[in-house]
Amino acid sequence: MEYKVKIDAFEGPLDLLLHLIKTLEIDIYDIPVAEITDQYLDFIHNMQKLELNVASEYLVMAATLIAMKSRMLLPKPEVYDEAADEPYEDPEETRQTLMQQLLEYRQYKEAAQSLRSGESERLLLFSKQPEDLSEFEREDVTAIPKSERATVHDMMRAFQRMLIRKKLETPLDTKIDRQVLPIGQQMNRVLEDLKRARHPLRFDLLFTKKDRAHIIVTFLALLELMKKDAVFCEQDRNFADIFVSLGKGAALLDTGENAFNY
Amino acid sequence: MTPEKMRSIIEGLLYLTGEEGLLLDQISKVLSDCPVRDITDTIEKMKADFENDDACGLMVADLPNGYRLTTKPFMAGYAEKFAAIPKSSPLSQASLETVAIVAYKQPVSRITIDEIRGVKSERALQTLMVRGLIKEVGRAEGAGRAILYGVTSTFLDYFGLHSLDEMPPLIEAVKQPNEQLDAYDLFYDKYKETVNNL
Amino acid sequence: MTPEKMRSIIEGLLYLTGEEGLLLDQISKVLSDCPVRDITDTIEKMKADFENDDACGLMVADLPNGYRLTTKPFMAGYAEKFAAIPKSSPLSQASLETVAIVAYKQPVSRITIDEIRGVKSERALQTLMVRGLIKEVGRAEGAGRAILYGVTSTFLDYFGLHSLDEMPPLIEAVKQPNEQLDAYDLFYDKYKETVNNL
Repeated sequence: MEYKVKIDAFEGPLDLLLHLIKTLEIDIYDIPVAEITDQYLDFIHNMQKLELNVASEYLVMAATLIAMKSRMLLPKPEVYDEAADEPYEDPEETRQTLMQQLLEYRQYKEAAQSLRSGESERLLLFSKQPEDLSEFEREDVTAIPKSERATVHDMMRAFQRMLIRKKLETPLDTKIDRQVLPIGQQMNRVLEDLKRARHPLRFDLLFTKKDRAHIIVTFLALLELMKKDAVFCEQDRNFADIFVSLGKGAALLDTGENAFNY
Repeated sequence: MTPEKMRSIIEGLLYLTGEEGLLLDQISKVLSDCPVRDITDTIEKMKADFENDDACGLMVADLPNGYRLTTKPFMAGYAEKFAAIPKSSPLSQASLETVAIVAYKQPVSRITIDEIRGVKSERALQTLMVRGLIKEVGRAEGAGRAILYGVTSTFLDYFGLHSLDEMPPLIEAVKQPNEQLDAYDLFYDKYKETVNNL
Repeated sequence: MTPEKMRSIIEGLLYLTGEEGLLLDQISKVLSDCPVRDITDTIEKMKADFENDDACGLMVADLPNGYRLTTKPFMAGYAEKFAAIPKSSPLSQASLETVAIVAYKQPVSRITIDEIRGVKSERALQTLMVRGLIKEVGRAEGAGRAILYGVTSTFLDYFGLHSLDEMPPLIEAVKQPNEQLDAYDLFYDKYKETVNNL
């Protein structure tokens, strides 16, 4: 199986399992524990090799799968020892539970998909602000039942929307702002820094400014360079410093002024 | 009142209320001497006329129990620069899954959502609260008195739904146990009840 | 571009900008490949069509160097009737914005509020006064001796607050919600997209 998809493309271990079930054309009502466990672990190992941070939820699921797989290889005990530290867990039950969990998750995932299409359609429709007709309104606010009153939350929301609206009132300026730091330019800068240094640079040294846009763009630039094999990252062990080096692809990369038109 | 006059008044009201939208109920209060049936007929006619007229940039969109005047979808590119109402970026996948679970299972606690998704959903819940798509609807019994969440009417509007009934039914009720089916029915009843209270 | 398409875009933009109106200049920026002459012709045609169509409740009014979509004069009475309907969400967006600003910045003058909101707030202030949510708390020093507004105890009661201290701190209120979370989500989605393409 190819690892075109990375762990961050998944919403969690259940999502990853559903993906495996789909690509391996497994019957979700009859999951082959050994096979799915192997594939799952394989996936996680590869992610770790790629030095992508694998969240703890994925590891917990890995442990559950391994436990289930190994119990299935063992004969069922004839007498259950209720007093044992770890009471016997019937692997078949675990398998059923997992199946139900996957089925339940899958139906919400499908529901989410249909919401997504509703959202996309709705996001294309625009309206004006309502006219202020309040001078015609006559009401005693305190007579309004509590359930029908605006809340502090409503007020904060109105306030937020106002701030965003004001920002949007100068849309052309905002657009120019956004272009100040194109990813392509930042990719060039990272490459130049590395070439000038002639040795690997510590990951955090590449982030020269502390503002959010700069950090995000630099990070995306690094990802892009990794994808193009122009740089690679190394880390000796967990939590150690990450070092970025020039890769094979660096020489082939066109670093002309407009090379990266993002 | 002539049908033309009725139509012109409705159009005017739709214009005035803009983003907020106009409830059928409000229209019939303003047009107190017109049968509701005539009002809805007029609006349906208006909808069709707007849609079929290429020289018209507006359309009438449905709301739960009401209507809203919006620009046509093709206008989106032009509209973004001028709309006074900020358009938010689409929800992340995490938020989307979370709000789907809230919509079907409300009232529901964070822990239940975490269990279904197999990952923590705190951040997604926070985003959904801020966007006004979900709200606290109560507290669970028992020790933690966990917060229970439900969807808001903004939720319906955001996803272009008229009511929760329009959400696709969750059919994949797990094979076998009867128990589960009962639970499903029970949940469905509860959900209907919540829907009606929206 | 067909004349129909041009007209539909102009109509859409006029709708979105509402009472504020739209400068001819802005229109020709959007329709950069259309001669200004065609644009003004289209609008003049639109004006005449709206006026002659009894089923249309809107009209195009002239502004200095621009246009504005507004309801026809006969609509005033119906607008009034509409506004008089008691609403379940009683405070408009405008009023909520204004009362939030008063609560945070009191004592505050109308001019300061106008500046913060970017639009006139006179009517909203009037509404809030009538409803007893704000009151005059003094006069500014200097020439105009502008009226200064503050919130009342009715305000606290209405929003279920014991004291103003319970309002979320302004800095958080400004920074926190939508923007930051959305920026995060947006970044995350972009990142995911990049990762998926790896």
